[in-house]
Amino acid sequence: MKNIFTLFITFTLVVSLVSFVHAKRGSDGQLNLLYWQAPSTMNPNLSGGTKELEASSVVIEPLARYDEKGNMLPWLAEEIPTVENGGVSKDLTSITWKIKKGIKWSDGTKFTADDVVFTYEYCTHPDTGCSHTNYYTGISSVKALDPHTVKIEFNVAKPFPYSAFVGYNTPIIQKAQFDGCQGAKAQECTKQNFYPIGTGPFKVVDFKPNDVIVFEANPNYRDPNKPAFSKMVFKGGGDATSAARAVLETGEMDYAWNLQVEPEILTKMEQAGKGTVVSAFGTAVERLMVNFSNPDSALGENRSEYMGGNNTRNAHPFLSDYNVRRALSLAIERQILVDAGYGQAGKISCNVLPAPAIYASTANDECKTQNVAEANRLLDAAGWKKGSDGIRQKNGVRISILYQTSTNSVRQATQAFIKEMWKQIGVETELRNISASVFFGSDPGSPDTYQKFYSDIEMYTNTFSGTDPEAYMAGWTCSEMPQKSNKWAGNNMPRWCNPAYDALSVKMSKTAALKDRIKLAKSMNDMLMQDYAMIPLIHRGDVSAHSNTISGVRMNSWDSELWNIADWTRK
Amino acid sequence: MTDIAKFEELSQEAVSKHRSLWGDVWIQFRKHKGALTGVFVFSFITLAVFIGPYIHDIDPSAINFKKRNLGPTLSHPLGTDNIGHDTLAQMLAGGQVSLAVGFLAMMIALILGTMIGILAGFIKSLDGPLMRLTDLFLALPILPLLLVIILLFRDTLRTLYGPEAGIFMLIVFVIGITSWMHTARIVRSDVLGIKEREFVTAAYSIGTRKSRIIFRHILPNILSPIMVSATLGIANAIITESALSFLGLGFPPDFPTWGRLLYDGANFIQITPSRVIWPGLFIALTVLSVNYIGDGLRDALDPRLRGR
Amino acid sequence: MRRLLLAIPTLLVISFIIFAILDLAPNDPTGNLPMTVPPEVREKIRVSLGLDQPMHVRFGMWLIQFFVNEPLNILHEAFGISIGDATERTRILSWATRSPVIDLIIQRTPQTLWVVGLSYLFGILIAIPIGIVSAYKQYSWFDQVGTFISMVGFSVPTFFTGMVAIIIFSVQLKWFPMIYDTTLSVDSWQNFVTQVKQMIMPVSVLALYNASQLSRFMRASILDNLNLDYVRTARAKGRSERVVLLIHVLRNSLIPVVTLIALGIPTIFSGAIITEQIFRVNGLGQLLIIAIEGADIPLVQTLTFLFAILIVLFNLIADVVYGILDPRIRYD
Amino acid sequence: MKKVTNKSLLKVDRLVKHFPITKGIFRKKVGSVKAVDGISFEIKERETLGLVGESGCGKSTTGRLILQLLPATAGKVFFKDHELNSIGSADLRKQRLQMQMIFQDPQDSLNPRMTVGSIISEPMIEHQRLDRLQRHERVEQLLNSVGLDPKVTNRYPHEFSGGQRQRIGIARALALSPDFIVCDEPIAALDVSIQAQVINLLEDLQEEFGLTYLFISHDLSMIRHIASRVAVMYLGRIVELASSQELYSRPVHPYTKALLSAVPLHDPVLEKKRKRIILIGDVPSPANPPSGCHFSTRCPVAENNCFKTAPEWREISSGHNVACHLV
Amino acid sequence: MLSQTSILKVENIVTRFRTQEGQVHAVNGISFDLKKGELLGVVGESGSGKSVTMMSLLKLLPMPPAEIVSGEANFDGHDLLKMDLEELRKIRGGKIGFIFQDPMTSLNPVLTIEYQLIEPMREHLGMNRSDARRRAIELLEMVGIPEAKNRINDFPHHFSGGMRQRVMIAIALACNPQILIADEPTTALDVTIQAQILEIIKRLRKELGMAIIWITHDLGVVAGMADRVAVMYGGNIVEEAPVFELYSNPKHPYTQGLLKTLPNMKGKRAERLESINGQPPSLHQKPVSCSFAPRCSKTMERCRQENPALLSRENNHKVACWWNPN
Repeated sequence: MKNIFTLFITFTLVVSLVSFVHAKRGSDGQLNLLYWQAPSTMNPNLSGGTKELEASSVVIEPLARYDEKGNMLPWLAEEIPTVENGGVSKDLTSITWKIKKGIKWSDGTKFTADDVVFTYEYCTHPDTGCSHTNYYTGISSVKALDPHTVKIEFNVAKPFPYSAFVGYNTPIIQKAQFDGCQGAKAQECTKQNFYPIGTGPFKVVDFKPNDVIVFEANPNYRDPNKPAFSKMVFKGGGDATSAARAVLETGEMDYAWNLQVEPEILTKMEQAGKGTVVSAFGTAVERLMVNFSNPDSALGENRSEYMGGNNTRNAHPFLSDYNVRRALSLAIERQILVDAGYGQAGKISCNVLPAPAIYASTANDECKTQNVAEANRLLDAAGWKKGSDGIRQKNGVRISILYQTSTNSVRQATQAFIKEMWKQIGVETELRNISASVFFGSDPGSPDTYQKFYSDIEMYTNTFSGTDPEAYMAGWTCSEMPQKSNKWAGNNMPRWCNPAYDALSVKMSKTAALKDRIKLAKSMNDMLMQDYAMIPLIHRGDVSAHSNTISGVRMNSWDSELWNIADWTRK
Repeated sequence: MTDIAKFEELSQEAVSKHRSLWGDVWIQFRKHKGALTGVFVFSFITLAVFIGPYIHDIDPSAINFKKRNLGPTLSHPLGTDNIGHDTLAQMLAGGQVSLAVGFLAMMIALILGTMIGILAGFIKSLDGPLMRLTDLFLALPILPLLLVIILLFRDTLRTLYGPEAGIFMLIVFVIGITSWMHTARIVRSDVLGIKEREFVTAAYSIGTRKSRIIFRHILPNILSPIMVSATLGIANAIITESALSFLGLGFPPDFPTWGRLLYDGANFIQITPSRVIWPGLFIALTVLSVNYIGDGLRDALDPRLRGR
Repeated sequence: MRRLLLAIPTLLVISFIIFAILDLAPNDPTGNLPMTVPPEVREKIRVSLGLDQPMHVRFGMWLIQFFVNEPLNILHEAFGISIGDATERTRILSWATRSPVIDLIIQRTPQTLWVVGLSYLFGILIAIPIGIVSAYKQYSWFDQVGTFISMVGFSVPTFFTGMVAIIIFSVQLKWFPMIYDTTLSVDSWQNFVTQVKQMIMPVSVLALYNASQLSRFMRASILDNLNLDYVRTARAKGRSERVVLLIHVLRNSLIPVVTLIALGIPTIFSGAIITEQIFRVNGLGQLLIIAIEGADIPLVQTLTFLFAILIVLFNLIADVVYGILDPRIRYD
Repeated sequence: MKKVTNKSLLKVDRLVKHFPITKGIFRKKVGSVKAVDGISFEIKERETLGLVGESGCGKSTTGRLILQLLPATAGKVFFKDHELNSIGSADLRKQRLQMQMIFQDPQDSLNPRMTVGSIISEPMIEHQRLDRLQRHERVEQLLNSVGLDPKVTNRYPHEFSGGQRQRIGIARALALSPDFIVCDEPIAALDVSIQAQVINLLEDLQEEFGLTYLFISHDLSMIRHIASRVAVMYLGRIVELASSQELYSRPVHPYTKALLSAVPLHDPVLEKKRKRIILIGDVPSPANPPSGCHFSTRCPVAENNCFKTAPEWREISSGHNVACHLV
Repeated sequence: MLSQTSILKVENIVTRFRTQEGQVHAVNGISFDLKKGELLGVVGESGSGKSVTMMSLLKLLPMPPAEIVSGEANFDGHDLLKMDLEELRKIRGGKIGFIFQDPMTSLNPVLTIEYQLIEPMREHLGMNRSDARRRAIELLEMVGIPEAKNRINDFPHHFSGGMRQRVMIAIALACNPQILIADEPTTALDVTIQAQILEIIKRLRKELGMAIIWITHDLGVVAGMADRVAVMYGGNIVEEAPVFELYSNPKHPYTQGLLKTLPNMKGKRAERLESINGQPPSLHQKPVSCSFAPRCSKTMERCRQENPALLSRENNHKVACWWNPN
């Protein structure tokens, strides 16, 4: 684990450098941010949407953050607790955070361990409706040992104990302000939800839900010279393209977030010379899920149901053949997909776990280059022969794929390209798109959810928050298979079941050493990839743009993009 | 009758000798240059859209990654889009859908509106309830409900009839069901007027059945406002469909309509302007020509301008 | 009176229809949460929003909140008159923002009124003279051009004109900002100029659209009157053409037009959803569309119902206006 | 000469038609327009009864009430031996075969969207089972008898002049060979030079087919010419009824007198000599008719009693009935 | 009583309506003169061109489609037809008053009676509002509207048809015009009301002494009113004579036929009405022949080839007919 944290020095260096250049708080005037999806509240606990998390991150802060490389940095804490420095107990059942001295809330009162405890109580109160309770799972208690020490105890050993109060999902709110807003009352504390008092570089002056937020520099911010801007306007509304235009072409805005725009448009806009497109890669991978169960509608209730053992009773007619799965992957030219739909915001990926870099495997790079000949050879060898219509078949089974995804123009383009590519190896594809709210809606009554998986192939992006892949990788264990009995809750969409993989997962949950965890995660990834349980396509990044007059932007995919806004300056 | 009215009538007589009434309307209609141009443009667009694909036979859904964002070339007269669709082929395919949406939605609105208008105007006891219903529909905020209805039924219909037919039916239905009210009102007031005309009393006096009175005497005489409503209905439906596409609630992205193409192309206005110009131009031209046709029809059917 | 009383059941039916449709819709307030939020958490959020109650209970609650609690609150806040305990009253809360829906609406109203209202006003101011002149000079070049422009005005979707306007005036010419600043308060000349500048594009795009419809109607209305007998009487009295047109004809022609204008006023409040979206004038229209996208049912419900009230109300007002303008009609 | 028999064809008994005026939230009835206020008369076979009166006096309503085109508020209409108010709609349809109507406005009474042929054959389609050819023959025959070229069947009404259109209307009324025709101001909309043509046609047809007419008109001179008996209406009531000759030479009711004196004569010599009775004021609204005698407010000779009680309907000499206190 | 100086002399007015398919020859060269204080009756059926002629004088026709092709109209030493609109406005309502046929539509429904009545006075006499109002009340009393003071603020719809026509007369007479043109002013009214209006006009004529052109289709109406009568047919004056002469000795076959078709109010009932056969003329052909020829019982070859001019015969009797029994 040491390895991650060796970069602390770099961080401090950067911070001091920046503060050297600009010596005065508020000397750079106004900063204009454009989030085309406007925040609806400033209390991330009650929303959980990325836009709200981003907006609130400039006001309320966690104990530790991730930097743009995925390294953990102590933020309100003195240091990152580890087993080595005694912050984490040997049995991995507790963690003790030391809070920096002298941190003040923007109202001038002192930030104490009680606030941290309160934050925990607030979010875990069953009636609050907090969106981030999952970051507190496994915690049995949070205690303030003294005003600057917080101890978190877990029910079971937690090899990776850094989920609560780390990253922008679980920032700390002021007890004095939110007292009385726990539980059912949380809904009605509009003033608190819109104007939270924080420790961050800015404080909220005016909040108009779904429209605009006006911030001012926090007078009690711990670094007297920061932030460089006295005022910040956080504007919402519109669409991504025009947001990009406002930064890159007209220069009206300094920063625009989440520019899911066709790459050539961004390139063209960037030529105007007013701004720069920046991107950062987290763990998001656009991938094809392969259905190992038979989705034939004739099966009625048993459609896409895993039926025990090797699933031979309900195996997919052709996707259960390894050669077919591999051929499908080989036939895809991923670079085209990147160029057409993602540009800067995409990279070819052959792994479901491409990041943080330390976890990225290189064992599956076969997929980086398209190899139609090899794919055809594989299929021929496996006995899938082209019929008169050019579609391969064996024993009366045609390779005809129903390929579903959510409705989204880039996804539909990707679908179209892949359909063309598969045509070259004699595979017929029917495309289907389902509106995102239904597809991802998890409604057990709907046949179109991604969990029901009533198709042969489905495509979406999955990701995990933070930097630790343990829970993410555990999603493909046998018990995670969505099926009738668990009302289709579960992450193992392919219905891929491998006891060896399950064993690795259990092992990882008991391993604390980073080196070993990396090894385990990589081999789990390779296991999935080499059996083609899913076919990774693109490692997706976040794209934003900032004005060329702004410096200090360090695009971050592991935490808020505005994580270091205190360091932003105008040239 | 004043003298002048008499002259106007006389002047009409010469025109209309030995011609049927619609022939007469046509004569009048021909005078309206805008309307005539409208008919020409509209027929041209309709023909182009339905015959065009046989001449320009590129599959609109075919993609060619190597030929993306092209300007006009010989094989792609309107260029290609960012994933290599042929813009002309998409325009033609999209036009078929847009026109079909416009036409069918108009038909629904028209049939509904005419039916309700006739019933309300003709049967006194139904007048109150039906007009309240019309008021109610007028008072319902249409766009929000439209959005909600689409969200609501999109997936049911999609599973029943497939993604394209399902959403097509839904959009046609939704536009139709939310735009019949004006037709109903106009038809009702016309029916109320016609009902008092002596030829209807005459029909009663010879013992004509009510259903025949409606179909033989009333319906043919309210055709003119219905025709005008029809043209406006087509225009309205095409615009509404494009607005729905703009709000992301129209057809799925891989299903071209002019509205959808315009919406998708909008972002590319500076790279491939043809993706914006053509759909925009064709929506505008269609709506414009249809509106002009409506205008011409209104003039041609205006009882003040021609003898009845 | 009769119509006023009839409006009440109409509104109740409308409110129920709106409620029922929204309830049937597969709206999930947690649908927009990131996929990392697990289902149990989603369920908890739903419960905390009261979604576990049966529909009729929620409808009843909403009715009480809308018709009793909110008006009392407004009374309390605006005039300091309190009836009952203001803190005990439950208010209609938006799911996405957890703030009272009415507050959101009040907050959004000014910019909508300014932009959409002004465009409506300008639309009227442009349309009436154009309508008059093109009717008076029917089939003249002015009429032909006017007809063509107004046809183009409502044949071209506003999202298209809006976008083209941005490309030309913001990106190329850099005359006007493409982002509407709702926080700008007009307290100095300079701010006033800024305000005017940022309003020009949305207002003119909408005004063009409004004007084109209205001018067609105005023209038709003038034409309806132009050849009537009383106009000939006025001419026979020796009145000048200007007087004939502006006093005799216009007075009569304006009756249906003013009624139409009154009927159109609710559309000011419902905002121009598309135009607001394009220019980021985050008004009521944008509020509605965001609420729909975010499945913020209470907000959608309240907004649509408010629009319905306005529509019904202005229908009544239009009747009254008609009665005032036209001496032939008197209501008891 | 007309062969008027003494057999009664149609009898109207205290016929009343009130159109309700409603007001308020629940459409409460607050009053009524008393269009026809209790009139009785009979029409004999093959005669022409003239019904005269000024606009709004209820004469057209009377015509429509007789043909059951409007439901009567009270009173009865007997046609031959049938009481028309109470028979079912199927029977009524049968009776319609024998009762027809000619309308005032030759332009308005013909459906502009139908050809002359289909207009005239419509009653046949409704009531008779004739095939196309038979119908066509009958249409041509009818056109012939009203003096139109039988070849015009495919033309539309607007291609004809007013007089010709009225002939088409007459042909339609004749299509089912009725016994009784209500002529509702059939010449009011026609040019002077055409009026005589139509009147002559109507007289010829009466002769030829043995028709009975109720001739409604405000044209006193034309009524004098065509009617054998004349009823004068004022504000929903018949004030005087007598044979044409009697009425025009010896009018009794003050209103009849005033009405007759108001008609300008097309002879300047007579016109210059003659003294007119000029009535004062307008006809009162039928929604609010004066109490007592309806004519009392304008009557130059009204007495106290006239304002209080409605005069009785009396026969002052054989076939001459009048409703006036002062006779 | 009648002076012999003419106040209006009209020469050869030709008015056409330009329609899509050719022209309608509405008025084909009409000439007449009007003496001071005289009442000229103009009789004709609809489409005979009587209204169009009078409206052509003051250009009150919708132009287009109407078009005054030629003609002269001398009034007060000026040619009305050569005046521009500004000059003409001073005549309209000031020196020449107009009454129209339909009192229900001829008044502006949304303006008060007062406003509509004082308009011409303010326009032509430059009166202030209160003077004009006073005069307006006088005028209303003059035309026999009871309680004029109260009713002046009413709107037209408060008035019955007869009352509205009285208002129209008051408007036309507001500026003491030299000529009053009454275009079928009693056609839309009931006979008893018509009788009232006729009495008023007779009285006012005596009091005010203006010349009147009375357009009507009713031969009866002018018989008792007019000094001279002109009969129009197909856009021409076919006969013109002093009233007694015309009725007792009609010379044109049309006038003769017309008088015969009318049923009598007095005397014996005619067994059968005489009628003029045929239909009214179509006005689409150029008036190169006599337009009555197709219906005329006296038609000669010449009638179909030449349109006869209006020529004087004995007793101030003018006739446009080739047939001359003398």
